[in-house]
Amino acid sequence: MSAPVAASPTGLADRDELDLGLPPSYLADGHGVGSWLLTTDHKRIAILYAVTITLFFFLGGAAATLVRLELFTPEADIVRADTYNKLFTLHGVVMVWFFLIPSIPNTLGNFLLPLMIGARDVAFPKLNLVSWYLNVGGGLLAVAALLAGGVDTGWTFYVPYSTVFSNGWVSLTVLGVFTTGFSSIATGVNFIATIHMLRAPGLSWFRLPLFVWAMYTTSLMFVLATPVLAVTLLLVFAERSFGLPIFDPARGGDPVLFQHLFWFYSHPAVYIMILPAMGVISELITCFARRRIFGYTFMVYALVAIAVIGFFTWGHHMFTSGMSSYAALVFSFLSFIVAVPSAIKVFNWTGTLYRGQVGFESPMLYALGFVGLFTLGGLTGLFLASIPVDVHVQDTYFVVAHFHYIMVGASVSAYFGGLHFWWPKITGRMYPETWARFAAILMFFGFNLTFFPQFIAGYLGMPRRYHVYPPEFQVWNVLSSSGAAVLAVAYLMPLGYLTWSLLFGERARNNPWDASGLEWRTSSPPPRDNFFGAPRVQGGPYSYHPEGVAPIHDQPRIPAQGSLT
Amino acid sequence: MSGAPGEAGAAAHLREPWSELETGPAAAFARQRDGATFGIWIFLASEVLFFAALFLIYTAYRIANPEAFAAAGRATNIVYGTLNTAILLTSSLTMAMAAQGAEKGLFRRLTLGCLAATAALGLAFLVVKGFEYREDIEKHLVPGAHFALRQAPAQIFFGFYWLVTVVHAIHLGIGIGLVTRLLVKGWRDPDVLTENPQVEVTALYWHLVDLVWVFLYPMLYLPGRAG
Amino acid sequence: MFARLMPEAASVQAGLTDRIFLGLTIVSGLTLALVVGLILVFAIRYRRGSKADRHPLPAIVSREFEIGWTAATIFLFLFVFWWAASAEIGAYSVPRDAIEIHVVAKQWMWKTQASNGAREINELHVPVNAPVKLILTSQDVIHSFYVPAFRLKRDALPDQLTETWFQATKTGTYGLLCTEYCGTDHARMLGRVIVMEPEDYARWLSAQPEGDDLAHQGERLFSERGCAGCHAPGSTVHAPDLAGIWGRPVPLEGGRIATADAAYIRDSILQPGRDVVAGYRPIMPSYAGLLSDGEIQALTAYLRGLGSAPAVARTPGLPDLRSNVPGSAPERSPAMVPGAPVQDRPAPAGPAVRP
Amino acid sequence: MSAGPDTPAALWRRNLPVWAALMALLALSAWAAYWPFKTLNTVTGFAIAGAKAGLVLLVFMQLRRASGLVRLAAACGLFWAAILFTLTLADVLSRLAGG
Repeated sequence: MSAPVAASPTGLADRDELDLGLPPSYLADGHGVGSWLLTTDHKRIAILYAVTITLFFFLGGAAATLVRLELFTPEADIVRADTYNKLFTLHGVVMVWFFLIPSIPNTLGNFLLPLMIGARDVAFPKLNLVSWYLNVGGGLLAVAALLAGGVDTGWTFYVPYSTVFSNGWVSLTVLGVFTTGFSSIATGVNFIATIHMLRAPGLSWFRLPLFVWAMYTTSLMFVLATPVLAVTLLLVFAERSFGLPIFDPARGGDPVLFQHLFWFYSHPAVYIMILPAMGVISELITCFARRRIFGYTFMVYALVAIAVIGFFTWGHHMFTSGMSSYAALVFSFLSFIVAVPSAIKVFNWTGTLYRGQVGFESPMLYALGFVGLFTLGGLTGLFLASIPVDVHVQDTYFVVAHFHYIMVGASVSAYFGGLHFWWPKITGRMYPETWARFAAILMFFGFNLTFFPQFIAGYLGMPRRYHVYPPEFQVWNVLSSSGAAVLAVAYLMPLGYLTWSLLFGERARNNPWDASGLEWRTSSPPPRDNFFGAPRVQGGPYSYHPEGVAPIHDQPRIPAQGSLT
Repeated sequence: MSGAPGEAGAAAHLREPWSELETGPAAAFARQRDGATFGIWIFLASEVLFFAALFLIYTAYRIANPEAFAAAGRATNIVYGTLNTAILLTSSLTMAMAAQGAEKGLFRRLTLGCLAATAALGLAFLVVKGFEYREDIEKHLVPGAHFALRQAPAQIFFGFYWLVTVVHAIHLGIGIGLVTRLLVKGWRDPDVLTENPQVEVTALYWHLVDLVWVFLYPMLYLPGRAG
Repeated sequence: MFARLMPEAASVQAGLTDRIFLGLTIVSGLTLALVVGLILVFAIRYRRGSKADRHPLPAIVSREFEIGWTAATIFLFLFVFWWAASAEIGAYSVPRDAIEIHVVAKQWMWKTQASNGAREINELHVPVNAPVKLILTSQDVIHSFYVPAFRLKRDALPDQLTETWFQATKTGTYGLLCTEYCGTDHARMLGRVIVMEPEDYARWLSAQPEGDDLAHQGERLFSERGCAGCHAPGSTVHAPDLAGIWGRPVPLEGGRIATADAAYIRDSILQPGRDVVAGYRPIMPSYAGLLSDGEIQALTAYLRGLGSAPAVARTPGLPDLRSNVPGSAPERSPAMVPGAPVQDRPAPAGPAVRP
Repeated sequence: MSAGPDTPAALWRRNLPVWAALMALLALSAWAAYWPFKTLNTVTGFAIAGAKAGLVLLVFMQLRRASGLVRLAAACGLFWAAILFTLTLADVLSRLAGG
């Protein structure tokens, strides 16, 4: 600790002062496996989640790599058809339920939510730990199914294929996802109660950072959508394992009903993945544009509107499924409506840059990339909401490209952006900025090279989940697979340099970005109890410049949002 | 009769992170209670969606196959069903009494007695359900090769019946476990139940399990009785 | 180059879909250009430390902007919805004179049967410029009938009927693909739609032979060799009814359960005394040496063709098919009725059966 | 909070009538199921279930005197269940009507 550290602009205690009798950081507060596996500290639980989702991310990524390798040529040359089917199922199940759904909420959310609202911890710390164990337990069941021989149903588990015809380990996988669903519900209950009950004095609803609002709306969807998935999967489990014929067409069961229930969860699940990302991006863009967010209240309303209307639109996954044409029209209409608040958010992020002091640190590169990728992903959503176009592109690579733009392009960019932004706070170390910028740019181009050709292949008629394909699609698949190679490198780079920074990175100041927000008003990394005194809040978020005045570079920040007593 | 509520009692039950609030222990404890109540209600809302999805499946299939569902409903045992509904409604009464007694913090014997009655009634429900299951199996009401009823969708009814009653029984079993836990704690330590948020949380969960059954009763036992 | 980016368009619906698609592409392109352009311009002009003018914004401007672009997006999206929905509604009613074609999907093949009698496998011949109505069902899992050149897709659901229609505008051969994931050979569940001039179509139609295949041979053997004497419904001899046993568990004397697969059927024909079905007497004679392997295969194909009805005794057509198609099930093609007497079922390409 | 002395007897006086009403509704429900009207029986059965649920919610679960926040949580569960029912049945019913 002898390295001289510049005093932080907040004038708060820095590491040098920490040695003078202040409590140790949460990382130093207890050692040994037990102090981690039995912790109720939201910050340590966030780290636990980060470790597990990283493992799952690279597991799912390995499956995707094999899929893309196989698709390099039209023929089957690397894996057999059954293996291929198991690979894309593994990729989908692992990425959706064990990486994307818990990614931002359970790592960044868990770490930051109490800090951002000035609380000591979440409302139910033990439940928080239980939630992690449920997630890990579910993940282990799913991995066990993989080791035992795999599953070939696709992540959608459509009946009657999953209940009667598939030869894979469907029951075990379904049980794993079922279990991890309760992890989501526990997290949702915890976050909602935390935000309602534990905000610091003075922190009214419309002073909350947008990330907190994003966590709130995400939790709402966790709580209200996940139980329906649990039931749906339970029914698949019961039908397969105990012969209870809920969806058996031969006995009058209706496979379309399964799809309704499945998508009642799984469409909101897309918003579960993207709302937290929107929250992260709002934090990043304001900080690196040194600008108050443009249209704060509209941003809040947009988040809430997406969360609520998102529940009304699931039917657009079923336009070709034999659903009634009247219901299809209703769902088409509602799907167009839900795009409006998303558009508002894009315009507001853009507006935030106007007359700012825009810097290009790596989190901002991720954020700017996010806005572009999210815009393209969102716009292609309009194609899928239009029934005639959807009939053509449903279950083709167009759909694959669309949801990867949202779930990977946007969501994962935001995750990496947030991870870099809060890395100094989480670990107390700085990462190598040049490497980080390079990775962010590489990721953006690798992503577009991977997935943009899939839009074209899809409109040309290449169906998804095809092990072999007609040769006229090869050019697009070669482009896509090459992009995937670039993307894989870009995803591996942060693993390298972030690990390096843990050991050799420069010590981080308390507020290296000079950002607003309560989480920056404590040490890096924070102590077990988060703050050295009880925070009080006197103003709104994003106080990067005085109200009614444009940001000026190097102007001393006014400590409007939080002050420690 | 002890455990005067107030500063001392509140401080004893205060937990992280509520203990860090910048208020006195009594106010912080009130906040902790509110938080627990609110939290369990969010969970109950989640449970409502869980059972709503099941009820939706029932509704859709019943509308599509009214005859088969009437025939299948006739095959269930309404005596067991009604008896079990009465048992659960009564257990809700005792649970409510226990929760309200503990809230006042004045009636330890009433609270303990009512908790014991609640757990006992829950067990009685499971015993009756067990008898009913045995009869159902004997009457070949398990979907599969030897199913008793002619119409194919009747198998869906009984698929639903078995699934939903087992899921409900699992919920009830968890409830019995929670109530027994409170009972043991309250038995050992006279003060522990006083104003303890866990009592209300358990009670609310118990009532929800009861409510689910209230709706299952007309779904499973009443169709087709008139025919 | 442009041709490489658009799939071939060979139906009335294709033109309509492409217009909406192009319209949306233009709108999306402009929006994307606007957003990306603004981001680039703002990011460069207002980069940190630049000399750009940074007067504060009046508060009122923000509110007006918000309301402005909210209204604009709502208006735009409603317009696109109206456009797409009206195209969709226009295609709801099938022309009355449409050729009706039943499509049966199964792992992993397409069977089509036109109302004029032509039966095909993985192929569909249709005349150009004539409306064609497809009535789809599946024998196992969900499949989806997809012809990219027609911009046409509709799922085929087991035990339910769905329908759609198209009108081809160009002669040629177009790919038919399955787009609902259906198991191992999903990617090989391909076919062709051949659009012909009306006179060529008529010539092709008249040249179609009556189909004969393994299952039909089996059906003939079933009555010629006397199987039907005992195993047909209504026989006076007490023997198990074989309709719908394929793939189902069979309770045996002594409490064991066997699965009615090819091996079991072969054993039952050759060594009937070994695995007697519970509740029946061992009266069946052995056919060892009386039936060739090929004949046993044909019988197996026939029994398999009788379907894997559920174990519950089910009369043909029950439960009622729920569908969007008017008319009761018996009025339609027998191929549409699960468990109905088989006249037209060749041996399926090995359906997956739960282990 | 109810007025009056807080004694076990007061608690019983508050809760026992609710229990009696629940039992009466249960008996009515079982009896009504045997009425010779088909649709009406179903409607009655679920209406009575709703009434019983209302009693349990308001009195036993104390929604009557709960905070607005708690009521909101309870209402959210019902509202989202209504979304699920309405939109799914919109499809299921129109398919049945068309078939």
